[in-house]
Amino acid sequence: MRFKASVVVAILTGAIMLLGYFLPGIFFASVRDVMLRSGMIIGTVALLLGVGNLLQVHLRKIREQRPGHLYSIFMVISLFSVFAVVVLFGPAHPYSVWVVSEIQRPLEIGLMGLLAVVLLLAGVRLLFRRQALGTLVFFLTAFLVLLGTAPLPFISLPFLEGLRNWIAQVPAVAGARGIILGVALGATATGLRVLLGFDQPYER
Amino acid sequence: MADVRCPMCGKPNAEEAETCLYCQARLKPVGPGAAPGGDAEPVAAGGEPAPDWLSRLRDQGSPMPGGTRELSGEPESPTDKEASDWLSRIRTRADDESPSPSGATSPAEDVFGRGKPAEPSGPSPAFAPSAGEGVPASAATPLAEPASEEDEPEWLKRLRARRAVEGTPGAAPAPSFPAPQATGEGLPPDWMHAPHEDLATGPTAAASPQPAGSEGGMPSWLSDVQPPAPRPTPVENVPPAAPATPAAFASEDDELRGAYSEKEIPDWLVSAREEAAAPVAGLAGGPEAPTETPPLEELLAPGVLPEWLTAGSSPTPPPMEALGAGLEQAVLPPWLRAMRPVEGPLAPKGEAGEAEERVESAGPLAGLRGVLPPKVEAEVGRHPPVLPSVLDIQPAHAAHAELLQRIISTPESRAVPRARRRPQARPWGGLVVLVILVAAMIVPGLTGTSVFARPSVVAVETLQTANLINSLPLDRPLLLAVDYDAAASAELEAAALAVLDHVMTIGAPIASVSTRPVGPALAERLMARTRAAHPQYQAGINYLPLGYLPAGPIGLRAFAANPWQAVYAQSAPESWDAGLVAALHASSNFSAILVVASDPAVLQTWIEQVHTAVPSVPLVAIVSAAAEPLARPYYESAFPSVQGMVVGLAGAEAYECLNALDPASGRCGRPGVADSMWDPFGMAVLGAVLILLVGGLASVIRRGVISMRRTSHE
Amino acid sequence: MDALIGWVALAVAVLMAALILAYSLTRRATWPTFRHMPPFDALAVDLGRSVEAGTRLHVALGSGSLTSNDSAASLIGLATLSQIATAGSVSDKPPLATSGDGAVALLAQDVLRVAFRQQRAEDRYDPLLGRVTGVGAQGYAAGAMHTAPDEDVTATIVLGAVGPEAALIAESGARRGTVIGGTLDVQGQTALYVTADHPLIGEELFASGAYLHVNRAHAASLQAQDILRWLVIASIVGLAVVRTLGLL
Amino acid sequence: MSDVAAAALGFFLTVAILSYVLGDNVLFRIAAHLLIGVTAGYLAAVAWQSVLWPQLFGRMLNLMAWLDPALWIPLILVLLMIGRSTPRLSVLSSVPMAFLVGLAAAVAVGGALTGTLIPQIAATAVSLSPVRQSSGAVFFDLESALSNLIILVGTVTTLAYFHFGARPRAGEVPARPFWVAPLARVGEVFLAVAFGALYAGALAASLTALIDRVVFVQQIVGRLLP
Repeated sequence: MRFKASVVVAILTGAIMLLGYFLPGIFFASVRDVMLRSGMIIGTVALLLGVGNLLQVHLRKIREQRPGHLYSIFMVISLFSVFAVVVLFGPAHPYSVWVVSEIQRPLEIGLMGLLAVVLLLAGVRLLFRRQALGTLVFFLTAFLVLLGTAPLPFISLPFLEGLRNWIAQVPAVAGARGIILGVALGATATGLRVLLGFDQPYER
Repeated sequence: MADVRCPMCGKPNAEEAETCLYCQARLKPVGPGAAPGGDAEPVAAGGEPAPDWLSRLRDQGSPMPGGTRELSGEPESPTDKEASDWLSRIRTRADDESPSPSGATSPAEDVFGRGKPAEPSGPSPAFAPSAGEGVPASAATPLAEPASEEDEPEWLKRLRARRAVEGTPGAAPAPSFPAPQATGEGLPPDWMHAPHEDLATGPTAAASPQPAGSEGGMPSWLSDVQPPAPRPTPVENVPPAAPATPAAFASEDDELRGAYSEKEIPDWLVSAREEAAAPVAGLAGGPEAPTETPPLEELLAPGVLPEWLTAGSSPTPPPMEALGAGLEQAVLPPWLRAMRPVEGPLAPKGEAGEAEERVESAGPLAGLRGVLPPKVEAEVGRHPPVLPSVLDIQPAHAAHAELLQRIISTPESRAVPRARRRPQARPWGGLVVLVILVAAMIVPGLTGTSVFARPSVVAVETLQTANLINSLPLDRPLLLAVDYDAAASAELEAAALAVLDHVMTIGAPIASVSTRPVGPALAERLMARTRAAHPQYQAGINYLPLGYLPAGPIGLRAFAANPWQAVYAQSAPESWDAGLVAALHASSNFSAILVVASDPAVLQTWIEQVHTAVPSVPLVAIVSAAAEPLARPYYESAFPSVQGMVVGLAGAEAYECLNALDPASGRCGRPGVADSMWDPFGMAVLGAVLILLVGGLASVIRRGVISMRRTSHE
Repeated sequence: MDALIGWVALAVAVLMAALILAYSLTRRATWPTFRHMPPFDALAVDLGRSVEAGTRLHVALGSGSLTSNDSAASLIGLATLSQIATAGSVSDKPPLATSGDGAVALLAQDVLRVAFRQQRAEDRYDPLLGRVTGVGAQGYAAGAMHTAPDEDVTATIVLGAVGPEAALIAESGARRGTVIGGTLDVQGQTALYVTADHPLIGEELFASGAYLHVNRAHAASLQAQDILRWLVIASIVGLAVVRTLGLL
Repeated sequence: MSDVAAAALGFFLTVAILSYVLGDNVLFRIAAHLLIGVTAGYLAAVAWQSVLWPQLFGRMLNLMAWLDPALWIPLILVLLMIGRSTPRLSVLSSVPMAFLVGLAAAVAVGGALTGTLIPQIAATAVSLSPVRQSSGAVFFDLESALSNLIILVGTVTTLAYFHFGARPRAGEVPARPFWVAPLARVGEVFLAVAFGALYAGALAASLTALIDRVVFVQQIVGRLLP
């Protein structure tokens, strides 16, 4: 029977952390503190490795001159230049803030704006695709909530706002609660499966 | 207690254990010998579909003519407990309730929508066809394969192929069958060999190259077949024990599946595959089966393959005819597949190397993996009695094989159904939507009028926020958590600026932190935008930028314990106010926590990790409209975790109004960012509602038209 | 109050762990029956297509990190990936897993490697089958949007920690084939509800392991979830009755 | 000057990103790759500046810090992680990932139980006979009683909707048990309402983003045009 160090590490780490949630005590607290700080650091290193992986993908694309490698060149250059600026000056320096404000923010917000178009189109398509009770209720709710959110020209309809608030505060909350309770159950089961050693995504 | 080692993971298990405690792999083969109770329902490892049909078969005690139950019997009836097999369900929805051994016909539904005509239900086809038919001969083989096997891994196909071979000779003795019984007793070697033997004998009887080829992929097949290496054939295996066949087969099958089901080979795949195989076999031509599936035929270049196949078969001795198309079908695709050009290193090569590795590997693989094709392939070459006859045919085969290989290796000739591709979505929809929205948004700017009423009621949560900030102590810092991405900054900056304006008017010191890497920059951006109105807020004096806090909840938990250590772990910049810095050594020193978040999960994390640690510090949430339904439960509760909220642009607009309320007139005096977006927002939402309305009407009309047409048609 | 919550939570965790253990170790038990869920049928079809037509499946594991609150979504995505990879490793173009987090991408590589090894196709394994397309939610989405057109993807499977930007990935995937999607994030679910062909809503995401037969523990945990679900319902109703009667 | 450059840049980027509505195109690809590069570069820099240097490498210079296990434990794990490509270390290279997965599992379980499950149960199970005090007298609060009831019913039925267990039925797909089915029907309606509200919220949020961009472009165009 092969004894896997990684499984032991995963189970021990998880168990100590988990017990720390519930059983306060000096021992758990100090061990957990070390674990938390180690976790922060390792998570950050993993993050950097992720950036490394991203670079690897694009560098390979460039090296092999695959279609679209010009974009990859673009991406690599922007990555290194932003990295240099932020490392040299610090994340809150005006230069870094400029990069965020004038490049990243327009791009991200643009993408978000694109999301509005995508969501609207998908909503209309959904009406064509699935015509069931659920879809009908879905759209009715969306309509009412949107109308209630939107200010209407010239007039103010407190009734609509009230209805919108009621929907957002009562039935929608009920549905959302059902979802998040179920999700919590599922998350618990998933976590416990790892802690019991049934799932070993770290196995190589 | 005597331990039985799991063939899969090598861990010891109780002797009486049916499945491995650790990996759920089956420890004891299923079969007549295996199940002591005789009809005790065999449990396949890893939730392998317990062969209900098997027990039923046993009950009926009918050795089928063809015998290969497993192929066809596999598709579990929906009644089956194991029907959970998701793949099979699709396939067998219309399938037989009970795979009757007698080969009752039932419509087998093609999983992938390429419907197949009703055919002999699972059980019989696999066997019967093979028995009844001449070698492949039909173009149908390769054609049928893709349809049914779309998702099969190669190994499985090979496995199946082998089974088909075994099953082939209804007439031919089923050589493998005795073996399983041995297996039943838990003698892995025997049953392991069995398949190979069959394989070897299969070809002999049939004198058809296919089986061999199927095992190994083309190249190896050729080479293996040619040299008739001396192969010790265990005698016991040769004697055909025809009656035993079904059960034996089944047991072996289960064995295999049991072995692989856990992790290695998803049982769903296995069973799915087998099901897929069944119809094919039936198709291919059980005696009473319809022979062909036309649609499939079109898929493969009809001219080439059949010819080759027939040619190849012609030199073979008569028994080959008996082999039947069932064999063919099951067999062919795998090596076809193997020969296909792949992106990586060629499959055959890899497999050969792999096979050796397999055989050598000990422990977990000792038992079951050896059964897998690679080993089979290796043994095929060592089977003396079988091969000579094959050898004769060889030249012709070789030529054809070469031709076929060439054909196949050109991608164009790959007669594989392409996946359904949606036509590139016409961009007009998106463009129209965007144009409508943009037009709506710029109208207020162009006309310069503001026609939209400001929120008529200020929500309770917004008022509570304002009250809470009004009563903030000024000696302790307020914690501003800038926990949104740049993407959400349009909406949240408006709200955050409104609230910050209030905080700064009061004069409370602020510390900012973020669990988003971009947070520090966004915090700086916020401060820069308020600086004109509140120049006294300078870093280190009454504004402490704490920066980035990594690792989400873990970081926050550390932050709750000691904010300063979690963020800095070093001495503070000298210019910073020592008193304020000292206050950062305990999170209970914050006067309030102001979380600005677009993602409700982030808010939840703050509540779970920080607020529960310092429940005395009030927490105010500034959230996106999208997050409201999920954030609200934290506010609307008997013991609210959130003491105030500002939601979306509407909340921002209301808060701006509160900030600059002229007590005399009761009107907002100093409009801010949110106000400038208010009219476009109103127009945009109306535009969106309009689009949805039109879309909804169109869908209803379309539906009406369709139903009208339908009625008129009828 | 907090201590009480802690103890109750611990009790729930222990109960659930015991249930999962008990069910997974039940040797003679058959694989339980679960209700029919079309997305998983669709997944089977897509897998078949990928293997047969030599096209790619794109498994989008999302941008959430292992240390985020969505870690469960990443874990379930990885478990599902192992099964998809096992089946798809024989495809001309094996499944591609994208992530926005380095740790998840590394784990995806490990999962793919193990799957390939078990299919004896290790020589076809390429570490970049598990890749980072961009970091952060938007960066990831921007990269993942290009995966479908660039890699000959016929089916996009969103399984992991993604927010509303999942709609963008789904939209781009839908231009090339089918989209199946589920996530833990409720906003992400909403986005997928309207954009995906086969959305997995709510906790259905967590069922993927059981429906794809990853291992018995997945079926067991789904059964445990069901049992706990009714315990939760019972406690909600019971507590409400007690409070209504003014006993608490 | 820089203002003009920034405005031009912002204009270009906005148009490039939104051009996706016309389909995948060069402009969009440039913008998207720029976004990927900028976010990754920024994140890598922040990771180094805010975490790795101050918490790990910077501290290594201080000998006393080595007494702290929070320095050398992560260091060892980080080295193992970086050395994962070395075959010899392959047994150990999964240890840091196992550590992270263990942490993740604990976070998932702990967060779900203490942060969601128990508090949400407590929040849902409220009295169905709430009272409100008004001018000294105590009244039965019908409105919140109804709300509480709806929330209770909605939560319970939505939870029931997800019930996975099923009875195998001959010739049909497995469906929910008969006693769950009606609950699930009701739950479906609540689910649809929740998704509808969330959809509207997501739409409102993304529309706000679009407005930000449109107003920005409008301003630039307005500046250019007299």
